[in-house]
Amino acid sequence: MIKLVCLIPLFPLIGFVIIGLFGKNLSKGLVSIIGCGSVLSAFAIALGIFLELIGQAEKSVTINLFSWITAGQLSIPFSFLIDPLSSLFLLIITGVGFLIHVYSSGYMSHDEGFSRFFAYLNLFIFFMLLLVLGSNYLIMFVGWEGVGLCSYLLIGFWFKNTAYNNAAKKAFVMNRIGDLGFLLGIILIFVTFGSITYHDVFEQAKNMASGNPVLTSITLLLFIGAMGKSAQLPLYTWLPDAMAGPTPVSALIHAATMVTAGIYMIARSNILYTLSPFTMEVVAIIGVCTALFAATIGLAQNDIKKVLAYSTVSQLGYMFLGLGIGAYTGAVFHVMTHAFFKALLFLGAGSVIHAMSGEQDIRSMGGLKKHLPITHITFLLGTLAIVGFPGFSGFFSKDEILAHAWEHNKLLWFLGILGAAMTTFYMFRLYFLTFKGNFRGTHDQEHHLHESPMSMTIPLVVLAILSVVGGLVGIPEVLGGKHFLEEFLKPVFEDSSFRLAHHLAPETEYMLMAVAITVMAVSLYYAYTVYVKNKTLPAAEGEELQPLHQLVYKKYWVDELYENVITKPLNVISEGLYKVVDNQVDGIVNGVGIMVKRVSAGIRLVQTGNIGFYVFVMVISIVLILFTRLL
Amino acid sequence: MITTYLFYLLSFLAIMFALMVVLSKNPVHSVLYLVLTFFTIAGHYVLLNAQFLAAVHIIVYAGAIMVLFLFVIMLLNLNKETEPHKSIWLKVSATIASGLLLVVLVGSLKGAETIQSTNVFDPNIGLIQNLGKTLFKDFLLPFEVSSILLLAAMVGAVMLGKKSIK
Amino acid sequence: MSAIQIVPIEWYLLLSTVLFTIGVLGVLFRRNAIIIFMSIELMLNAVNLLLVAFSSYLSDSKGQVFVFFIMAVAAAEVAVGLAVLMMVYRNTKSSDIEVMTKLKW
Amino acid sequence: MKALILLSSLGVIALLAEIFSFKKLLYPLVLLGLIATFIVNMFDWNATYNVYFNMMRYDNYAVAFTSVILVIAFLWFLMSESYFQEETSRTDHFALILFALAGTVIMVSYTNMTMLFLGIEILSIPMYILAGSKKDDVLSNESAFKYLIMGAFATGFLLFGITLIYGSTGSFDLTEIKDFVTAHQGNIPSIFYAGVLLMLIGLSFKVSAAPFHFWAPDVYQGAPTVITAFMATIVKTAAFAAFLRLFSTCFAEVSGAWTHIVWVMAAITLLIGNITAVLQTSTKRMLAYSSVAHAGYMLLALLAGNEYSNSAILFYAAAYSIGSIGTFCVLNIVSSSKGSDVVDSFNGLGKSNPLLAFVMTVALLSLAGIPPTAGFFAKYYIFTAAFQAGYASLVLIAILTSLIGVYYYFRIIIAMYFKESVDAEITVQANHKLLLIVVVIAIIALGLFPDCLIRLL
Amino acid sequence: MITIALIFFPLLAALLLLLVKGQQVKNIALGAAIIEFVIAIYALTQFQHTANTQFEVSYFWIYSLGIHFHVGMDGISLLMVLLTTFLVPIIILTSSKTEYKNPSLFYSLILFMQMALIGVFVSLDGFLFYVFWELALIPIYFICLLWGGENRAKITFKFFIYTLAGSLLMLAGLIYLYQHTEGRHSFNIAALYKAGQSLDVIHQGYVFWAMFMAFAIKMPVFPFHTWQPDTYTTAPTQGTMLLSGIMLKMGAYGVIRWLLPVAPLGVEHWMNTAIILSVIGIVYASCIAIVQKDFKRLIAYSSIAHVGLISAGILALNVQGLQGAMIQMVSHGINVVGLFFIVDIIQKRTNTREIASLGGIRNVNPQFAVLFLIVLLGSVALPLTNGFIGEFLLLNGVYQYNAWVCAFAGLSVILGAVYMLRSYQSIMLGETNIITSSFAPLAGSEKTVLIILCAAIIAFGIYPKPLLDITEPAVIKLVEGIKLAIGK
Repeated sequence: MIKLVCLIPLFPLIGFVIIGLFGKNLSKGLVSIIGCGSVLSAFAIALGIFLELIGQAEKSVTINLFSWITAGQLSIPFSFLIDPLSSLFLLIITGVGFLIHVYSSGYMSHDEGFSRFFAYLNLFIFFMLLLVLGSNYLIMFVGWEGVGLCSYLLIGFWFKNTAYNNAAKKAFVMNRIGDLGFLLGIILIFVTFGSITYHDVFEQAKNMASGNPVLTSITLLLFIGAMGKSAQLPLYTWLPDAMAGPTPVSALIHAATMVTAGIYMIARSNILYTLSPFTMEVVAIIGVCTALFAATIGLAQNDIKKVLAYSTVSQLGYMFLGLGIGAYTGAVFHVMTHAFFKALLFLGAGSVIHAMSGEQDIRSMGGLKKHLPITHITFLLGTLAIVGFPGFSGFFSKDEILAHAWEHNKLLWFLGILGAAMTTFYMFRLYFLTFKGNFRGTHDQEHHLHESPMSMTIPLVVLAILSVVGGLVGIPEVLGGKHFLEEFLKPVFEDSSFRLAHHLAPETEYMLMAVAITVMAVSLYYAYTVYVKNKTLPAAEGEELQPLHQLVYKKYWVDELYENVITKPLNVISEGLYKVVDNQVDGIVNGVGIMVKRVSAGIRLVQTGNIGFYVFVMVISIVLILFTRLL
Repeated sequence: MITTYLFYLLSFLAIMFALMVVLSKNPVHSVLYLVLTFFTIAGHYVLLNAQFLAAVHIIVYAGAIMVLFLFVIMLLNLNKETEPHKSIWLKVSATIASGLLLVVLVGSLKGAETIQSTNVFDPNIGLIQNLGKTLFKDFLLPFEVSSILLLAAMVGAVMLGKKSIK
Repeated sequence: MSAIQIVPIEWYLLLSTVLFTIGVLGVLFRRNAIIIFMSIELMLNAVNLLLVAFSSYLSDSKGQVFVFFIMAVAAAEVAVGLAVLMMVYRNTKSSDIEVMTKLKW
Repeated sequence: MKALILLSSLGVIALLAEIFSFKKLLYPLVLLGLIATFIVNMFDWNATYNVYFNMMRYDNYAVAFTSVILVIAFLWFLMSESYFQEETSRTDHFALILFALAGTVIMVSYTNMTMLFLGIEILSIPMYILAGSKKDDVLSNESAFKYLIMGAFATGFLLFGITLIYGSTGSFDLTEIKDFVTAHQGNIPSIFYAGVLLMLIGLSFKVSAAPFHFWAPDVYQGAPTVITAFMATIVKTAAFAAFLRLFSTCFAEVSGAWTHIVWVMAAITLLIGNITAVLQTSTKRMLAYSSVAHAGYMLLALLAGNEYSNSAILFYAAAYSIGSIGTFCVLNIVSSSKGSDVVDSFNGLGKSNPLLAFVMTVALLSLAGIPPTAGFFAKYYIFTAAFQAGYASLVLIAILTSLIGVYYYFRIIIAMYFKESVDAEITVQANHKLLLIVVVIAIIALGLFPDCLIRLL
Repeated sequence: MITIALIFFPLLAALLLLLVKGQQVKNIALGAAIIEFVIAIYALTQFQHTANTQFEVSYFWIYSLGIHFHVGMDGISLLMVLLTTFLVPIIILTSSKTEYKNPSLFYSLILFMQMALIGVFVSLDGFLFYVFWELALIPIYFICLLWGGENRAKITFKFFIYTLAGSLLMLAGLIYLYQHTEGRHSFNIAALYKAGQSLDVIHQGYVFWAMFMAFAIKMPVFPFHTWQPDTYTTAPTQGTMLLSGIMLKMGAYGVIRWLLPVAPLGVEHWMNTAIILSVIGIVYASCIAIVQKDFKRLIAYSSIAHVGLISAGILALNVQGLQGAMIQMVSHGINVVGLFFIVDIIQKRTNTREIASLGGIRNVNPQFAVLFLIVLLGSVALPLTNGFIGEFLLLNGVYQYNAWVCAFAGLSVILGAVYMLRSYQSIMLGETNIITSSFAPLAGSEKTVLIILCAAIIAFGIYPKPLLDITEPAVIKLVEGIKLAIGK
């Protein structure tokens, strides 16, 4: 089965090629069949491999395709690595990806760019699979930039709209900033270890002293890449804008899969990170800050997708917090659960928007629960999952991270809890405002309301189930479960895990859970009182807000800040370089020519045409020449 | 003894007349002074035992060339009035320039005593016989070649001199 | 009895140098083409004188023979020169060198 | 020797043509005569012999230069047929040119100051005359006049120099002088050095090296174009041959006395020649300045004074002359049809007459020294020679100035191909076509296979 | 023998072309170029992947100066030859929709140029190299002068003089080396290497600058670049392609073949300055590219940025850098030709290159949009395009020289994305306007060219090994040689 691994990325690629080349001529039905089919078959193989991997003792298999780049001692094979981590991600990507494909076939059915959309989606899946399958950093980088490209294409899917295009461009450029860091990191890895294949690198890294500066710089550089891709402070601003793309895209790329690439990368190179505590601290702090920061912004947003976007950012923050404190399994676990419930939430939102015929502002929604029953139920489940309602998937993953946080540093834990509280608040705010109360939209919108077609609801249901039960793979021992995921991922993290052992007294764990639950309950109740009891509505546009609220509502003016601190100055500088410096440099060049002309204009006047003068000059020069004899 | 004085006298006259050539306002006078200069130079030739050369000198220069000059001046009817003059500054600078030239020339010519004549003094080398020998033996080719020169000059002078038919 | 046995050669050098310089002075000093020609003749004669002096100082007749050639050339140059001068005069009605400054720069 | 005799008798025949009235035949006759002379001259190859008591020596140097000059002369005749159409004095023109050529033969083969002097004069006097051969053209008169006065003036210095050298060495014969120098190393009388310098001055006037170049632009511009071409090519070649022959043989051992002066002269010549040419409007005058500049390059070879020098000068002279012949031919055709020789009269030549434009381009590229033309190799070879002799800084100056050279040569190319003009076709006679094609082939061939020429010396 | 054929076949074709008149000219030229390419491919098949120089031919040319007609190819040369022979037919093909006046001259100049370029890449004799080097300048000068855009006379002339100035310095350097060849002076490359390496640091420094100036101007490296944007902008499309696609490589190739081994100590001594200049050039040009209004000009500046990275990589003196440079030269050649062709296509249809005044072309011609996008991705070095391989290796090489310099150079990764996407967006995306609404579909030939280029871009991005293998042995040998000479 594992031998077939190269088929996994191949199927989506083929799908992309077929749809991309002949999509125009194919019927929508056929397109969606090819699109979904390719991913489904990939999923099938992935599942097979996954099971095989559980079965067999050999946990990491490398499949060599061909030698890609060679230059001197640098030789980079194009080869795949199958191990628990990658196979898990394969499952998430292909699985969630498939569901979203199905969903899209309904969601996009009226769009003229239908086939193009599927082509892009398949291409994305291809690159994403490449990212996780690669057996060395450069292949990962290939996927890394590839998915960046796809997100660029998909954000700007409706390319006639300039705002969307700008969002796409912003996403690409910001990712590039991170990518540069990543690339430098890779090069440094090569310079240090003479190879960039995971296996060789980690084998050598193991024997290095902890806190080795080279490792620190490597990990920091890699982390910069992760910041860009996974929208961490300060490179997060592209993600909310990325919501410009069609909702399935937001679900797949900007929630479930692509944005978690950063986590994958760090988890993959966990040993390097474990050996550079400083970086770990940085990661943890950035993570928690992002979590809080994004959450606060989320509190005041009114665009249904924006809220989800910020919640994504903050959830990613949690994951990085997890990584930063060495809870690799927890982070990966959260990636998985998050993939389920966030995808679910986005798709639900999509279904809502679909029903609202494009309206995204929650202030003009409400009372949709009776119109969209399935969407409502699934969305509710998703919300419960994300806020970490006991028993739901989110609960377990988040709890694991927080537990490690407590052990690592109480402050981090407290901040985490704080974030969780806010998450609960804004998620329920969103839920209440959308589904509870009565409808606030225009009349014909209301008239037009309808539940989405099967192709969209089925994925919702499936995802809902997953987000409910998804946590069961990682029930901590204290709750009498055996942490299946931890077992499964052990081989990947073993080198790190014995370095940061994790022992927490059961009672502390119970205490932490209790605290988490109570906090969640309290803020849930608060949200309920505010938005259901008192039926308060968010302020309409242009209405005066109190400063704090305004600050949050305006997202701390970060975009404006960047605009004024980076973009504008860059343009000004470039303008200056072009208008001033370049002209000066050129001026020097031309100056030489002009000077020659000037001199020429001067010298030619010596040729007066007067014999007397000529003879005179001749005599003078003769005098000078003979004078040399007297010296 | 006499010869020494003669040398000084002739030299003095030569320089005087030469200067007069340059300085005299009237072209005709210049010509005449030049003739006189040539005579003094001929005198020097005689002193140097170059009698034949002296004769030729008189004939060619005073006889032919100077007449030619005079002829032309008359033809063009040049005289004191028509004579153009340079501005005083130019004249001054000209004088200074040639003064400098004189200085550097003299300066770079000192030390001629180092020349040692190899062969013993022979008073007869200036005689027509010796000259003839040299001219028609060693210098036959130049002699012949100079005929081309004169021919060319003649042809050219004629060509330029004659009015072009229009 | 030749002067060269009494008068040192330097004097002749000096004399002809002076004459030569006077010729140069003439060329610089005057504007009338004919006078300039004459000054050039003067220069040539200075050279001649020196040649003769050398030749008898070295008791070598080559020097005097060379004078012949100089004379020939001088004659030729004068002939041509005056012809040119006539031609110029025909067109410009002047023998002043400073009218001939059309070709310049 | 044979060449000398043939040429001078050819001149005499030309004069007889007037009397026995076979003027019509004269032109072909002269061409044949030149060819004959060339062949005869070739018989002297490797047959080094002295004539008439070491007045001249027919060594390969002489033969090579004579041949080059004869070839150029042949081309020159092809180009300037029209010049010999004028009724009244065509035979005189023929005679004078042929005498001048005889003079050049003397200048490249002399071994005696007398011959040098006579050779120079035999070459110069016809030039004085021919420069003024457009009798009614004031400019032509002026150029003749300037040439004459200044030439005579320079001759004075040359003679003074010869005299001083005679005085100090007691001989006019180069070999004897050389022996004297070798014999009296250390106690050479100072007047000898003075003589050397004065001769240097006289000769650098003839090759129009700054600061004795003033006559060149005016004379070149004023003279009839064909005569300018003659001066720029043949006269210069001969003058340099003479210059080199003198200074590389008998003054080589006192090079300490003159190299630094020549160094300065070369530098000034390069700079003045090239820089002044930049802003010229009259093409003819521009070419005059450029020829001054080229003299500067050749001075480099003279200065180098090593085994390269002879062949360098030979090759450079040949390359430069052929290029100039081509340029002047085109210039002559264009200016006679447009009635002006300003650069703008070349406008649109690329369209109106591609052949002319092409030849002009190749010739100019050669003058500018762009590969693969002869001009490039000539420059390159000279640079190598100078570099070898350790004049790196001078080479650098030469390189930079040649860049300026490119600038003004390309003004014409740009005018031909870039600027538009409205006037009609220019017709080119057959012999001119022939000449131009020969020129192009020669330039390219010499550029690609320079060995055939430089291995002669 | 095959080398001789490579050099002289285009010359022959060029001369024949002058005789042909009328419509056939294009096809004949194209045919000739393709045949040339076939010859090159044949050479590739005969080529053994070793460091040795192969297909070597040497005749006496100018015996008395020890100048030979000595040509041959090692991997480095061969790759350059392949690039040239691959691009020239494409360049000719790009002109199929353009009607130039006096086409026979135009195409024969192109082929003549090809001859000179190949000569530059294969000559193993200093003098020969110089002759070809200059020879390449003449046709391109006339191409630009005769068929260029407005104000061409001034601009092309400046270009000519400027590059000539550099070349003359190189000539001085060559002569200087020639003087130091031992025994009977010779221009043979080996002799020159020996001579150069026998010099001390100071003199090698002189040689370095004399030569480097020539190459720096040709490439061009900041601050010797000011001729380039104007020239690229004003030249006819094919001229620009020749200049940027191939001629620019002459500079880089020159550094590799004629600078590094000749003056290793000089290079080592001055590499800091040179690399800093190159790297400044990268960011400088990228920044300027951001604010360009004219798309062609923008590409010109981007080309400066790319070439800056190439020269930095070369001067870093390690295998990765040099290999990167080699591969990047190929990719840059392909990409930049593609980009300029795209400009040409746009300009032909809309009569403008003003980025701002275009827009929405994608709506009208999605096919074109896709092809454009691929070329663009190639030039912003997205993985799995040819651009990435080169850029990665180059950065790798520069990093080994100095991490911070590398990081600074890496900014081009970001800035490149900025200016390229910006221009793509405002040219292709958004709503159509009056100018673009009637954007004619691609003609067959245009499609062919773009598809070939895109295929190459992706193919070499996915499987660059064949190219790398050609040059690797030679490069390794070169680097070791230099390291030896430097004494590390």
